[in-house]
Amino acid sequence: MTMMLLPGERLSGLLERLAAEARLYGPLAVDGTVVFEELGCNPPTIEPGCPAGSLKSLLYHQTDPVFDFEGGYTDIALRAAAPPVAQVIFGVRPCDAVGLDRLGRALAAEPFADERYRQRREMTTVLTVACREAGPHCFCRAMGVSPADPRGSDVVLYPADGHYLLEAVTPRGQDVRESAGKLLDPAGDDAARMACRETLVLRAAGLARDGLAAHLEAAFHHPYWDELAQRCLGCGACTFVCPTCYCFAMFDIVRGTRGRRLRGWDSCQFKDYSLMAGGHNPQPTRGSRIRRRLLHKLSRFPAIHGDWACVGCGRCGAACPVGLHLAGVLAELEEVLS
Amino acid sequence: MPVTTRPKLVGFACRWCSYAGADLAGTSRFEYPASVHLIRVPCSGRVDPTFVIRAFQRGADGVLVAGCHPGDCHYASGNLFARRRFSLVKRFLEYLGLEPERFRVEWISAAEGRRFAEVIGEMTADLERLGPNRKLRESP
Amino acid sequence: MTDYQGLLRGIARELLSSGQVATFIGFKAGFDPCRPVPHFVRDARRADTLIVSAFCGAGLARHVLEAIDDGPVGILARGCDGLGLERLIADGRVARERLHVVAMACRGAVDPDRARRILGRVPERAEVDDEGVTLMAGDEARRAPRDSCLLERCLGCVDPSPRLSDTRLGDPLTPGQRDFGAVTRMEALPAEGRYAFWSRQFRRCLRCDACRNVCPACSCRSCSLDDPELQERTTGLAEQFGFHFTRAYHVAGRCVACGECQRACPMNIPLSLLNDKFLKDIRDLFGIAAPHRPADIEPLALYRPDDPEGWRGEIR
Amino acid sequence: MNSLVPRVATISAIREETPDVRTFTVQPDTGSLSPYRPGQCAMLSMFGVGEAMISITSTWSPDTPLEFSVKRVGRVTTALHQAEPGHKVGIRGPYGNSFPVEQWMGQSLLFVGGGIGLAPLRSLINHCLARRSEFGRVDIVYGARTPRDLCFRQELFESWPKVDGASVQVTVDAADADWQGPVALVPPFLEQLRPEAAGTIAVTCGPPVMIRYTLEALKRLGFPDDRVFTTLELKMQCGVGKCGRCSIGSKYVCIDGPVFSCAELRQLPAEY
Repeated sequence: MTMMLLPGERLSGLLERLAAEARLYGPLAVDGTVVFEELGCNPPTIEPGCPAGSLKSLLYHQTDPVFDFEGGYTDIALRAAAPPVAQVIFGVRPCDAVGLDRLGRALAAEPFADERYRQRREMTTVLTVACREAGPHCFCRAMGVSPADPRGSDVVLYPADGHYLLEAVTPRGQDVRESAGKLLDPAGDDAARMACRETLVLRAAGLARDGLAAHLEAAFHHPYWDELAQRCLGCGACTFVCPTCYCFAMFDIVRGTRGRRLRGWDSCQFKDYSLMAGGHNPQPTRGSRIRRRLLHKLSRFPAIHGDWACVGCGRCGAACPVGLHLAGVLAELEEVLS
Repeated sequence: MPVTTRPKLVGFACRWCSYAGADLAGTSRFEYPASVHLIRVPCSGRVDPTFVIRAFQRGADGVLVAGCHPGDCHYASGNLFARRRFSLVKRFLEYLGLEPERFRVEWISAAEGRRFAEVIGEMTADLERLGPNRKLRESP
Repeated sequence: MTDYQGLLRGIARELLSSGQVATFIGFKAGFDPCRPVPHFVRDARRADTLIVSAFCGAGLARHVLEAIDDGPVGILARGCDGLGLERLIADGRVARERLHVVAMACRGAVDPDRARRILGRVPERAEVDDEGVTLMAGDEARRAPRDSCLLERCLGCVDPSPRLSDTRLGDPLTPGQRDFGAVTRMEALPAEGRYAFWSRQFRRCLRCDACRNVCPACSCRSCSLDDPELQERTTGLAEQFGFHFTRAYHVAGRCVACGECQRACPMNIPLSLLNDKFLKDIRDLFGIAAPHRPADIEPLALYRPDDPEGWRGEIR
Repeated sequence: MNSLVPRVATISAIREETPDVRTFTVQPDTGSLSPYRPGQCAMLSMFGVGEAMISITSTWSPDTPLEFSVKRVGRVTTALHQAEPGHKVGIRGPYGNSFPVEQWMGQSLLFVGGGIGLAPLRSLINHCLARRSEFGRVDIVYGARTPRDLCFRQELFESWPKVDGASVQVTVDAADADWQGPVALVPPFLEQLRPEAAGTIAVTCGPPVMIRYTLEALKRLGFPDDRVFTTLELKMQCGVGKCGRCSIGSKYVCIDGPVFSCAELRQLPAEY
């Protein structure tokens, strides 16, 4: 598709147009922490690497109503949750956009597609800003994601000095390009895109992906998992910041005769995640839970859905209170198993 | 048309002193606003600070914790622990941004029916002036 | 500069090989050079994997619970770890005689994110002294003031050397007094400003429980925050306020001001600012100055007949 | 329609099986559940409490009411036990795979149940007995902790034994004063009975420990892994393969199970 050029000073004009049509979100520094927020008239904060929270928080909400109910024991009425509204997200990183693809493979898989996620995905336009510089935790290339990856994006903007190269990837992206109209100039070359494609991702170096799944499955009984577990605190930080983790819990809240059932993020690292009412827990130790998480991401999800459930954003490493970086664990595994 | 609403005041009253004080206010026919929803507790020391939070979350405009005067606790020391606890909680709620008038702790004995009526009257007037509480309150 | 790392390795080796401890807890190099990770050594021959560096920022006290069932534990402790251990001992989670504390005088740990911003690249080495910090990567070195690149929790630290100690690394540093400047500044804001501030912070809470799981005062075997009846799992602003109130209140009077909760928070919510408010009020109202020794005094588990009524008069 | 939204149904009857197991007859208020097969499950909701995956214990026919046998263990099942006829519940399903009955034509069948584990087997047993002529012998071995804990007594002691070419053996772990029958744990009891392995399909369901030892016993009796079936149960929140809880390796119990052959189980990691 043809590339267009967006001069830097016209970015705010583009954002204004987008905000007129839908709710506009983007990365915003809130007291120094970059999170996805409604932008309003604030300029987005685009820093190397990705925001602290992942894009999933806008499409797969932390808690999301499924339906409301009202009545008593012998008389109850259900009302499905209100449909989602249109949203535009600017300043997404390629890894996060690819993450949407992975989320979609799991949540929107037939025959029991999660309508809530699918509707929201359909109502969302994703404007990605490709990376000219990797963040301190990035290891996307190790997971087969490029700093200029267009998957999951509607529009990709490749940053250059003083301007962006704009590429519409999907029909919805074309609409954005058309509505931008005169804000865009014809582009002379695609040097910015080429530069992004070549961005150096230091942390990805030396991480082998070939045979990873078999390698991990072979390590199922290795004591390494328990060693790792001693350090792990059993919190859910890694899973909640992960753009591809999608485990959820369902829970009811009641206020008098009304109630609501919600779906909310859950973490496989929590001790009661798989604890059954009778007391049986198939994942009884932290070691087994860490192993489960890694195997799911790198062996089982690929077996079912055809690609890694990891896009190499490195947030797990940034978020972990004790510095357990997924790439670090992979490197360490390589070492202990050889 | 503006809707005028009476403030919702949730009161936790110790059964030995303050709840009896409220009874006395009633039997003595002291007038006080009907804004208060009184919850009888065994002792002011029984009031977990999360009760207070829960009341605000579920729509209270103000919360009152009332117990026996220090030294008069039926359980000897319950209100003395409560005094330390709510000294901190009161300040902490304000630290989170709640207006000082919305949360009060009062010692009201079984003989102080008039005092009970006064406290409810004062608080209700304060809450009417402040208007409905939105802070800490869950959206419907 | 004293070679703490060499000394520590020697001590750990000796403790392990003599059988005095079954596990030694310290740090080892992480995947990221500026993020060492907690490390459990069980074999004296592995003692040289222990490291000591200016990037050793994570608290270690809580990790004792993972190893204490396997036998006595030796642990590298800085001031914050020392207080955390005292907390665990006072709470009956760990017996003093099962711990061998290697007490290290600590001048603060470097925050890898702040250091990276200052240096413009991932720092590889750093040295901390009383005047400032030297950040290094490759052949590049840069001096920076302490408060620009230490962990937030280290900037407020007034108790750099553990009082609990079996072996010392370096002479103890003199404890200071906390001034709670940030709390005072927050108190000076109008109510609306405070509410807006905390709303902004709590809105991004992920409810990952890192703050709880890392806290040496939050070691209950079953926690009310896990009980769906006591703590609903909705994440509306009201429920987030409730969650953070409950967490902070549950450690009020028991908090050792180690600041681990804030360091652990993946969304950088200034949780210490909540804990510090309780600590400051406990000092102002009850005259118990932080950091107090957990074994000596539990401010909310006692009372005096003449305690002040903290809700009267000017409360700031 | 969102697959997580249940349809409203009414509990029309409740039968007490044992002190902690009740059988609930559930009638959807609008329409009916699509034809379900033996082994399938459905998600039952108690509004305000939560949901639990429960195996369907009735056998589908246009006029057989839908039944669930539920043991009181957790929050949802306790709420169910407190319900009375007329109570509204939510239901979604049927979910999961089913027993591959079509492949068992002409074979003899051996059912080994323990405690509430008879609930999914009951659906299968009644299904097979209704097509009695298509199978060889039908042997049912069932055990519970005490005589009071035996479920489906009417079928166990009256209807099933009367079927031609069917046998029912019942054991308890601990007898009471009135118990005349055998006292033994199910796996050793099964081995004593020495069922014929040749030409027989074995199906077992019960508590995890019982299943484990029963599978071992069946192996010793000469049953090949691909002719032994069981149904698994893990914690579930969605029932449709999304919430992640019931995964074992790359299988989800809710959509790929709950029925697995022993041969399939051996391929899975030990995560159940």
